[in-house]
Amino acid sequence: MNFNLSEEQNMLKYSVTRFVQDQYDFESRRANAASELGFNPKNWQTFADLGWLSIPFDEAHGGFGGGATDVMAVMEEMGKGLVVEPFIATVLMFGGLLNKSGNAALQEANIEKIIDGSLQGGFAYLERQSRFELADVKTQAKRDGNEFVLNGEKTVVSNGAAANKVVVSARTSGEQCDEAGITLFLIDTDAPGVERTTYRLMDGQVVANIKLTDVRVAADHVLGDVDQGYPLIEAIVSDVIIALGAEALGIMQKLTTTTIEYTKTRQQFGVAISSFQALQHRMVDMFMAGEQAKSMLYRAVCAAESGAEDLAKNIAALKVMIGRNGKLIGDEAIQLHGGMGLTDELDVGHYVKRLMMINTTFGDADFQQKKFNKLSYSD
Amino acid sequence: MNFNLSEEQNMLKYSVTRFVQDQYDFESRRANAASELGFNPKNWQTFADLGWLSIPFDEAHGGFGGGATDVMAVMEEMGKGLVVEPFIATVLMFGGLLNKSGNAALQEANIEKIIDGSLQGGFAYLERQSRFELADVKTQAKRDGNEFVLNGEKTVVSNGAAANKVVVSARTSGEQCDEAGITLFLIDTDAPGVERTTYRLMDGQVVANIKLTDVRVAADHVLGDVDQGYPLIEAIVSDVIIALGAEALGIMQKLTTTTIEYTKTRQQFGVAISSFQALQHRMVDMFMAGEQAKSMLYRAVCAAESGAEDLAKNIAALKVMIGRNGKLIGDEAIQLHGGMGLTDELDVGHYVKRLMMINTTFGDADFQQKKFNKLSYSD
Amino acid sequence: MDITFSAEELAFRDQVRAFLSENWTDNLATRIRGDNQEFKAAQIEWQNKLNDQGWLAPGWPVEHGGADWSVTENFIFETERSLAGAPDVVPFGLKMVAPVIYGFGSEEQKKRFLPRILKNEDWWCQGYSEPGAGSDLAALKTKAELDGDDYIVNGAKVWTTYAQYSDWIFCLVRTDSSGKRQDGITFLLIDMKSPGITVNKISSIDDHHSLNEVVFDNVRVPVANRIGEQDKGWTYAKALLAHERTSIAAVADSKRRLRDLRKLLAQEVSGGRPLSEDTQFQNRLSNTEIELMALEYTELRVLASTADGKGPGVESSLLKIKGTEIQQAIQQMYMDLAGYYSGVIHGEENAETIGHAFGHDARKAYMYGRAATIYGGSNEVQKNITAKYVLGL
Amino acid sequence: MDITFSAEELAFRDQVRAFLSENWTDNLATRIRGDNQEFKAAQIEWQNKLNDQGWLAPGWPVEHGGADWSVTENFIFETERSLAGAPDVVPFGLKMVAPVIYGFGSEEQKKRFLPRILKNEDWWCQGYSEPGAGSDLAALKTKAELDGDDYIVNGAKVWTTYAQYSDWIFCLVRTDSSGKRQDGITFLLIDMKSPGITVNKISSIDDHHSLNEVVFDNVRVPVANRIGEQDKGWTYAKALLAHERTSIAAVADSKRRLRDLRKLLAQEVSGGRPLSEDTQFQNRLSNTEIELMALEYTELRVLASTADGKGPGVESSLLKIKGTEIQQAIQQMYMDLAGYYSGVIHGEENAETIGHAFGHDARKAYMYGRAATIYGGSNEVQKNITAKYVLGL
Repeated sequence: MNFNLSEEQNMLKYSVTRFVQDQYDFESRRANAASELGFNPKNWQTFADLGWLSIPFDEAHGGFGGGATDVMAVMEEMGKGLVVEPFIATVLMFGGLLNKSGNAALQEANIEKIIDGSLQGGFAYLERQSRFELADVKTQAKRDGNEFVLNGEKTVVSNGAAANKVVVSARTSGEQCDEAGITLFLIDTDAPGVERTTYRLMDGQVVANIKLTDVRVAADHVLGDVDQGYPLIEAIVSDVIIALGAEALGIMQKLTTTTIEYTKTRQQFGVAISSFQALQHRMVDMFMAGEQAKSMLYRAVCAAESGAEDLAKNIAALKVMIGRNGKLIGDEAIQLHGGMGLTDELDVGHYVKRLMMINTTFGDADFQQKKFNKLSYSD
Repeated sequence: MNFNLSEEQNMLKYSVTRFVQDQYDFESRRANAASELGFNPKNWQTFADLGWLSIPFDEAHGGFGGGATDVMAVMEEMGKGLVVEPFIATVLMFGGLLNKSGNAALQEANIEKIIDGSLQGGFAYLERQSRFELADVKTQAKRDGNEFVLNGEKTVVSNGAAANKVVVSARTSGEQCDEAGITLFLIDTDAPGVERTTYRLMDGQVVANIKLTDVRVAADHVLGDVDQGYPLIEAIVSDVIIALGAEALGIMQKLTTTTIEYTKTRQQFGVAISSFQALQHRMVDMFMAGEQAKSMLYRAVCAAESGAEDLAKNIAALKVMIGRNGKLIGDEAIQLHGGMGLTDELDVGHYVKRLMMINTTFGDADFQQKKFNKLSYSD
Repeated sequence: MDITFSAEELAFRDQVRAFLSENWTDNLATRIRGDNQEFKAAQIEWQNKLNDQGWLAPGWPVEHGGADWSVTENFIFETERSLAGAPDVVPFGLKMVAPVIYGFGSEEQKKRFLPRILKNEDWWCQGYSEPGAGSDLAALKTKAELDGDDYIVNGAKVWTTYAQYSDWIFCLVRTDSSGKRQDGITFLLIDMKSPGITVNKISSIDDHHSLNEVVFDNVRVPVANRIGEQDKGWTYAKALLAHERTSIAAVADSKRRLRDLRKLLAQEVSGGRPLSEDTQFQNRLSNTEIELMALEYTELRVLASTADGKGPGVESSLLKIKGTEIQQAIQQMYMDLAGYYSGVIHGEENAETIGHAFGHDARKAYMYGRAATIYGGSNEVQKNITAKYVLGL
Repeated sequence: MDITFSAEELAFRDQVRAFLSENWTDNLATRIRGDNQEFKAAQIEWQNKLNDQGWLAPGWPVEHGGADWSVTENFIFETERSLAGAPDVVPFGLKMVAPVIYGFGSEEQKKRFLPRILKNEDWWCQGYSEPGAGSDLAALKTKAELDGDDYIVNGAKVWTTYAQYSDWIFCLVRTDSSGKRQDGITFLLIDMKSPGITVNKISSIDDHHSLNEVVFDNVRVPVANRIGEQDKGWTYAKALLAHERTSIAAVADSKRRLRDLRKLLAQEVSGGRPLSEDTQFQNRLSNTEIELMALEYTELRVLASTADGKGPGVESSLLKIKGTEIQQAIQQMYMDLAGYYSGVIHGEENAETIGHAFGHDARKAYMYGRAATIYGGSNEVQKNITAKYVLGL
């Protein structure tokens, strides 16, 4: 029994730490987020050079062959640096879907380009009405010979402005909220009939709504089997929740440390406010919330690495915990910073905003708790 | 707009305050609770002499003609004194049902005796399976000429050991959980076929399970109309929840004051623990919880006195609040008393136990919140 | 115990409702909630309507333009206004400096400043907080030194709401550092056009410009602009704090927001079902609604106590703490209701193209709302006050 | 990162399970959970079985009867034991005084006391807390004065669990009051049959007799019964506190109780439907289960760190706080599940006649459980420790 990283994993982690320290001070981060695509393409090339873009891919495709532990090691540090580059969207979601799709031709054509940094991707799974229900898909895909014809609109697509290609979930059969009947298609964002509206989220991401009007996709651009896209979505969501958990953990740790340091310097009524016991106990609550989230992350990573039967339950529990504990830590970080916590100038508010967006991604704490309850108490 | 008591109400309140101060120190209370019936019959006579037993009854029956405000004034002080005498069971529940029943003959025969202290009563509405559902009634009443024949078992009947008579809810038609088809009967506890098993609750009450085997009740001993008992139950429960709310408020105030005083005398690490800011803030939370409960009680009393349309919603909200805030205050009172809070010798644990029993009576906070939700959000 | 309204009070309520339905227009609402340029003009337009009706400064003494309302009438007006969604007046002139002026100012000051406030000709801002001082107001360092008939003011004030729009600022400045921190503070009225004043915008997490830093560099302020005596400013300022706490509670405003939230809950859908059927949301909503129902009566208790001449008392801290907790709980639900769209920033797009009606507004309200537990004396400071003065700890 | 068990560890787990299924009988369970008379005999019977297997004191050095388990084996044993519902050993002798004796005692003390503890011949209790001292252990006032070869002990200890059953008590006593409070404390082993000792029962809110006051009136204790040096007792005692905190967390025990609670939830009915369908109960259950899932890994992290030779560290405070909060949340649900019957006291009646299976037990568990956040250093003191030593505040 041990919770240590391997030497290789430690090196990987350290390379992210160093990148953040050397090239990602808060003002650079602000500029990256404010740029047209919401990130800095130069940094992306650095990621490629450092080998990070290859982490989840099989060695057969030139990948690093990393697992949940490797992703955790990287994402925790990215969280601490509040890195906006679309590692999750392109590598873990888009790349992850390709990786799991079993479609060798698409893998051949795309994974190498992800790894060398030349291909940006995204996963278009949301629609206006879908809220957190991944199976609520109205976008239609109708077979027409060797092609499918897609009509509909996908919304809030991560990395939507930069993505050269996206995977789209569309309905090939069944009713609006059925799990069966969903198919995943790989489309080019400059294909005829694809129209993008881009906008920003409060964490700096530039996302897009993607309107599809009679978009023709070749049948060999289906990921997995027709009508069987849903299990693939679930599998990738599980992987990404671990990544989001690690990112959130990095942020929680950073916010807790920052708050502790701030209270030590901030004077009120003639003393440092860190000396007030009521605030001390609340910072202990922040610390405990972070430690519990760390333990839950480790639990989920161990379950993923060992293919545990109750993986889904651990994933739901992790998402609940980063949502709730993240809120506690974010709220306290702002409150204990007082007026300073409300300024755009300080990084605190920006970390909090990212935590909030992590909470909504793939269903907030309340939604995931319902999922947990269903997995646990419906027998 | 004012929240003042009338002069008469102030006198009533003060008479309870004085009784508690003069005749109800904690050791007397302990002895009263430990006695066979769970209370002191001498005190009961004092209540009669002081006129308290007449409060809710119409002046036509020799009553005081009091309303929700009068009941509140009395019960808050009884709460502070942790009075175990069955004022709620006999006067408010049993007497209240008679009062609302419209059955003049039964009123004539019984109310006077309640007022003079010679008649003890109870309300048998619970059954083994019923939990908090007042309409979950399996006890059967079958018509047989001018009589009804009752079979079944009622449980946890307040004042069950002392009651000379009880009102029993039984099913005259409908399915097990239907609101329609429930009828209320007045029975003597020494009638043939009535068998009592008595036991104690942690707040000192002696209650009874009452088994009914072919118990014959005259048709003129029905309260209200046949099959129509449920609205009567609801009306009396509404009245009693206000009384319980006032009692709970008295207890919460007492626990808060006691805790504040204790922390001022208790030394740890060389200073009074009342000087620890973390504990101060928690005592402020106790205080605020009590003040909010007081406001909600006032709100419910005003709604009851004015016959407001949304009375039911106010009653549910009051029950939720005394349950939740009572728990917060009780937990903190024990915790801040440390080891002393765990001893039977100190009164703190006894106040907490009564608060807990108040919470379960007529449905705990969770149950009442569901009721509130239904009243509020089902349109 | 009696909270029923008299016939006169009911008639007054009808009058208020009629006024609101005629004067609080959609056009005004849109402009007041709009961007910074529109806001000031629209707010003045609204406040002028109130003044035409004689309701802009009901709490002022009648001889200066007040309405002589009872506590109940004031409660009725505030409730109806909030339920209609109409904003409070900008408080710095009307509710904060004016009571100081008519309470402690000279006759000349009253004549000079009060009419212009009532006619919305002067906008005021508040110079209390300083960098590094926060809720510890008495720690202020901005200095004023007498030089002939002027004070020379140097220092900085921070978190100054609407300084960018203001004609005047009322300031606490230090004129003596030798004694207790509360002594040696003087209350000055300063013309924002005075040479040496710089207003620096503070960007805040809600992307809205309301906060500023106001820097004083050898600013000359005539002694005639001093309220009362030199070094006694703390006494004049303190009286305002309890009022501020009570008004921050914003009970009626929360009632309206909760009502609106409930409507949205019935409109938003998950898995094809309205979220109003979701028991988790129902419970969160009722947790807040029940606290608010109680707080409404806590406020009434405070008002009744004021009407009895006992003053609002230290319960105002409770109102501030619970009131702001409720506000933030409502803002959180608003966000959670918006789901994925709670992070949306409109920019060049709008609700229609982005695909969600209120995500952008929810985010702004949430971020702006973080301040409520911090300003007006942070909730932690309110707990300290309650522990000390109410519980005797 | 690896928490999978090796083949050897899995084999060990099977061995533990086999042992438990053979030796942890319903008869034993009933008697141990029964009244005070039965309890001691049954507990000894159970501990003797453990000793026969060599598992009574696995953490002791092998030469004294320990099992030389790895951290993982110890974790496996504790988990399986808890899930089977078997109780922990009474810790005062085996887990508290024994480590002090083999760590700091003389050879003679080791020979005299350890075998009798292992054979369950001596029962011990702990004399740390004093009236008025509580979590502030170092404030102790019980005095020991040297008189020839004896100390004369005067004072009182309080909250002494199982003093009524005990043959020996280990005590912290004050032998010098001149220096720092932590100095001048001596660690004594005292025969409970010594003249001058009185045990007073403390009635507690759970109606169970476990707590006592132990009064010392000129009790003579031979110097030979002193551990280590005079005035150095604090050093010996301190080592135990972190262990106590870790074991109070009782993670595996909470897992079993949560499992049992879930079964009851499916059996209890409201309005004809099982409470397992109630979304409020589901949420309360999952709130606790999720915290517990995390805490299980927090414990594993502490164990892994111990195995790495880094010691349990200050995270033991976190384990204690969260572990006891979880215990109390489970006890609260147990109570709420019992509804009206949560107040029931069996007395002369039983579950059958009263009409509810577990109300009486729920109440006792709940009331007994209030102590968990208070003893072993209250949770408030744990937060102080964490603030100071972990966060550097």
